[in-house]
Amino acid sequence: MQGAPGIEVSPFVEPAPAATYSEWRLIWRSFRQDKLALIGLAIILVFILGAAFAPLLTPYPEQGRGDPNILEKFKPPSAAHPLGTDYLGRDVLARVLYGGRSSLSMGFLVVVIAVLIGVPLGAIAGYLGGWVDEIIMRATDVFMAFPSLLLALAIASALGAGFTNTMIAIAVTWWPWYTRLVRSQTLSLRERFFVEAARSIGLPGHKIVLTHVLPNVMTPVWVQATLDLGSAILISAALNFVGLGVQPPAADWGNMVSQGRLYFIDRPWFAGAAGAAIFLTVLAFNFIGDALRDAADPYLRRT
Amino acid sequence: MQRWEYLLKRLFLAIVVLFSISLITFFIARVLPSDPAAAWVGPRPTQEQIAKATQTLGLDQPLYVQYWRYLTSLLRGDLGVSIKSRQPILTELKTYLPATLELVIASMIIGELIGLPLGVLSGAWKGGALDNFSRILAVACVSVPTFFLGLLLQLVFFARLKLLPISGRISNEIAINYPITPITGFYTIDTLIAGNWPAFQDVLLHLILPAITLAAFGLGLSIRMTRASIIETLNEKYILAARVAGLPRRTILFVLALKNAIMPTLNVIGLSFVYSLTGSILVEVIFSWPGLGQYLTNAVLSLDFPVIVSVTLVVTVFYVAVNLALDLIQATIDPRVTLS
Amino acid sequence: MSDQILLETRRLSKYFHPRRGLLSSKTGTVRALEDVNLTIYRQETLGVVGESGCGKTTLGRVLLNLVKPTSGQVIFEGQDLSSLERDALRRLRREMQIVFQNPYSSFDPRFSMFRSLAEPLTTHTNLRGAALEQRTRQLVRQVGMPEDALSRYPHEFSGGQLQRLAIARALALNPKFIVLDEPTSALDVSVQAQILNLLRNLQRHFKLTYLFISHDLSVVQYISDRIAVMYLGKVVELIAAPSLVEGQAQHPYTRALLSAIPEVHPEDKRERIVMPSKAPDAARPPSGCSFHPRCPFAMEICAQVEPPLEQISAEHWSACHLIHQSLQN
Amino acid sequence: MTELLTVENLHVVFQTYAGTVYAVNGMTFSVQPGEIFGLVGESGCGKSVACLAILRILPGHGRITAGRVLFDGHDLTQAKESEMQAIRGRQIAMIFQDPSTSLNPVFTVGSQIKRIIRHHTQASRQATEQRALELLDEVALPDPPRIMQAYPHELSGGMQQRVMIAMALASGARLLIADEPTTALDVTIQNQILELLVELRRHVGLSILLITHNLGVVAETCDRVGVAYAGQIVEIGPTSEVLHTMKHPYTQGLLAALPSAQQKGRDLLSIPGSVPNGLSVIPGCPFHPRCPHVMEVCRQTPPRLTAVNPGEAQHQVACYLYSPETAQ
Repeated sequence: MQGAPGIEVSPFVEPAPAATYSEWRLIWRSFRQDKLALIGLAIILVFILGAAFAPLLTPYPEQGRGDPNILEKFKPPSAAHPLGTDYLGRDVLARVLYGGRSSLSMGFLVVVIAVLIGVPLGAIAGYLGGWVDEIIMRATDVFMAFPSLLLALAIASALGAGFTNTMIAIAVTWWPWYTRLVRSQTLSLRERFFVEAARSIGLPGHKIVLTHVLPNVMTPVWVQATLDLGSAILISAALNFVGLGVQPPAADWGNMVSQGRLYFIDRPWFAGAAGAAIFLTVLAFNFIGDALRDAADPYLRRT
Repeated sequence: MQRWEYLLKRLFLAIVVLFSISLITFFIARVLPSDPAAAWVGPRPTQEQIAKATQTLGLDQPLYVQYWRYLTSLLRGDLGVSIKSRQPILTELKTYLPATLELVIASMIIGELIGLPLGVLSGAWKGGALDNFSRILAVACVSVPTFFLGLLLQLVFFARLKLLPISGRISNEIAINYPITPITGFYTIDTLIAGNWPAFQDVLLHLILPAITLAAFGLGLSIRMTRASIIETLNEKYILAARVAGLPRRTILFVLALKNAIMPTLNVIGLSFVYSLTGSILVEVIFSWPGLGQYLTNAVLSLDFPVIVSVTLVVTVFYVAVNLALDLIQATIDPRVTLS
Repeated sequence: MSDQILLETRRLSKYFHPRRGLLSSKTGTVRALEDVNLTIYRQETLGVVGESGCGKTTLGRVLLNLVKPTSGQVIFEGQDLSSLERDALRRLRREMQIVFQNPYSSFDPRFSMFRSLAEPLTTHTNLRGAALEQRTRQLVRQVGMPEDALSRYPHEFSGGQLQRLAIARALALNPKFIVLDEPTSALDVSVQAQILNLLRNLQRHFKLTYLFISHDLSVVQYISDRIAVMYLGKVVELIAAPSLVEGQAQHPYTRALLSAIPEVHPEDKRERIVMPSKAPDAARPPSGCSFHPRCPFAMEICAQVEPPLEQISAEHWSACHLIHQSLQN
Repeated sequence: MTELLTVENLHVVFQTYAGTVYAVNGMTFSVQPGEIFGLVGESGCGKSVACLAILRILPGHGRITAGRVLFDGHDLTQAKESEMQAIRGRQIAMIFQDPSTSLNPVFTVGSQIKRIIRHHTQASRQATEQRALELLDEVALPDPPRIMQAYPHELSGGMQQRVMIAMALASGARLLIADEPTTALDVTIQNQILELLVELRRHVGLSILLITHNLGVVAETCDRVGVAYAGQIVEIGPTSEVLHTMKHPYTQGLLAALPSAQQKGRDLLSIPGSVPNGLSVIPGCPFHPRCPHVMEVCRQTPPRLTAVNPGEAQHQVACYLYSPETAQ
């Protein structure tokens, strides 16, 4: 027998399996086959860019922010006002672009907060198990026992109307879903031997969760988050519709529908434009999320 | 585990959840607001009102004493008094609840009656024409804001086609000429019992638009989830085994697969129920439907805090009860449930 | 003699209580291990064999302290693991490693092989940079893999290759003792032979001690020096491999297992011992000898008195009332 | 002798994320009435896929690209779906590796068996009940009336597999395809299931196509055996001949790799490398990259199955070491 590095081993000739792409590249390859998803992506991009560059895109930025222009009120769509004007004479296109700032950012922030709270809790519950798991899961039970719109409505009215309070209220009802998702993923991950291997070499628990557990549970979280962006926008629009959320004169798609609904039968354009904006955005997120889920399916099943 | 043991366990868990719900509503009512007494009194409170509220709510007491008083009064069925109407909330709820339930149940019937079969067929013939149609229908249904859909339907069926009434539960002239004697509080049933045909017809016409509006989300949800669970079940090894045994396709689909797929379907019904219940808040505003939703949104606008908290509590209790019932139904269908 | 002993267990037991949450009825405890006394000598391979649910996997986990025993002791080189402080225990982890059954799930799919192999080294040593790279290259060479394997990811390897790399990871810290938990049961026969050969070579070269867990008696017979046969959480027979081959097994369960191996050469066939197929339930072990309901030779006493593990010869222990029967006759 | 089932030059491919997988590449074998034919090979050799192809139950992304499957002289690859419907169960039944997932969890064992009996025989309720009890008795399950009431999860793995076999018999099939029927079971249970299969062959006259990776199982149960590698049969013949006077280097390698007490203390002879993944078609003999006796011709043209001894057609091997052209 030779020295340590050269110990005798059986001859070994084996080609590596052919395709070696990263997970996200494979997901993208399948995702881009989906026409609806690409349309969805385009819609979202248009709304995001529209909201971001609203002051440059509309000649009436001050109306978008809420300044009334009473003399021009109830003008139907025309060249000067492509989507017409509302009951205070403001340009509806400007309102929709500015309203997108509130609606899109609230939906986005709600999901971000929910992920930031829900994911760590789920990983901890799943990895530690025992009474920690029990407490966290019972907490999710209780929050999930409430219909989320209702709980968000109650909390938002307790905190007082406003963008931040409404956003917090929705996020509070939302995190348990991520906790549940991540916990179940973590549990199935624990069955896999590499986590046990990490334990067997004495890697401390927090390191195992950070390096081995969390990175491996995030794919389904991203898929869920995409689908949830739509739902979060829908629910925030609903709260804005009943008068919580951003307060007039600031614009939000939800409160625009609310303000326009009394005139809807005769002058449908301004509630209609805002309603259509919500519908298209949520539809787009659903298209994207569905395609992402289908594309990621082999990877979701693998764990 | 024995079945009764499972039942007991579920009941126990439900009670724990109800208890925790009361904790959270207490938290929302008394801890979250910066000035709970002011919140409890409503907009533009006077000094005197606040002082009175502080006393009746016991806000000067430690929190656990406050909670105990809150809990005991809840258990006595005392939900407090509405600021706006100065009526006991429980009494008011009794008049609003049947209207909401009638709407919710009607919408569930529409949604599930269409959604479940469509989901099954769409899953069984994945990729077919019907599947493509129902998938688009489903995603449209879950994407459209309920309040916007309501407005669109009013525009089409009331303003343009002049087929259906725009709002309310009943027309004024019918209500006057053919008065309804409330028995169940469900106008459709009450008119049927009384044989009050003109009123029945009118009530039914009023119900159609709001019920369809409310049904949309649950319909989309049912199609998607039923489809997914059928597809998953059809991929199971025992379905392959049944095919290999030569069993006909309809038996495999409608007997073997469906009984397995029924569990997720029951969950769908539970979820649809809660979405209808909360969706009714918006639909009732659009259609001026005198139910819980309108009661609640008016309370939000007038800062009638006791009402907001009470409605939240009552609806949630309802939801917990429905889920408990569904759980028990599942336990009787699937022999494995009681084991896990 | 005692310095020959690497590891010992004393009355090691592990009970699992299937969690039922609140308001549960006590429906029995699963006795995965019960009163297990084993001695493992330096540089030997102790085979552990038994059917699913017999507790063999739990034994491996308890020895490595990955699962805490309910009672009893694991003594590694004279140190009782349960008495050790956390830090001492972590240091001891360097000495004992494990290779798992399923090579495909043994590696984090997001880690390159280099990261996976470096993990034990960075956790326990100060090796960094070039020295670390040097060491990982040495490790992959030792298990017969090319060095460029280090830059690749788990999904780029076959099962056999992954199992080689898992062995490399287990070797990283120069352990004395390796638990091999069904290391070849997920592999094809032709690849299994490669892995078994590799394990034998490494053992000789690094003076390793193995606990080889398997449900496949023919593999265990081939690789082990001594074999422990487990049934429902207990060791029912402990026998030197050559004696087993010569047909000296005493316990009816061991003999049933032996006779159940499907043989390629029918002339090697032993007379088959037929057992009733009634599956044992680990949560409700039978009275007396837990094997008696399935034992073709069961006597009255078997249902009442549990037979102790008794020494028959120097390296042969068996827990069966028949021992006395045959000695008397 | 007329064959019950003949598989001729069968090709099956799958479309997957990673590309086209060539799972079965010209597999040829036959099963005679009343025999147990073993199809043995390592993972990925196409043995299971071939069986799914016989019954035309390949998953959606797999299809038969060439070859014939003759059952009683009818080509099943050309049969209409409705004709296949009549063949599945009534003529050919199949049991799978993992019995716990092959039984429907929400129906009792009795209702599952009775449904199959009723569908295939249109018997009266009472006769069906009677037949179900007989079948459970026939597969040596204790206390059939109690088993009838049980749900699958209440039975052990061995009992579940017996139920699966009873269900296969319920439809009156002549050929049973058993895909690794004992792999998920413990050794002691494995034996009992194998003995049951042998017993059924003797009593009922059932023909069995037994798929396994375990040469020991083949030796103890099969009359004839085909050794599959990379989607082809490399050696076929009566079991004792194939296992004792094996000719193909792969068969030889497989047998040498088996650990046994006799090999103790010596290294096992192992086949280098691992089984191909099917993502590409290996030119020439599929075994040539791993073969110790590889010749130039092996890399070029695939060898055909030819009789080992001229005049004795039973034992055939696909290897140039034995073909007349290269023998000189």
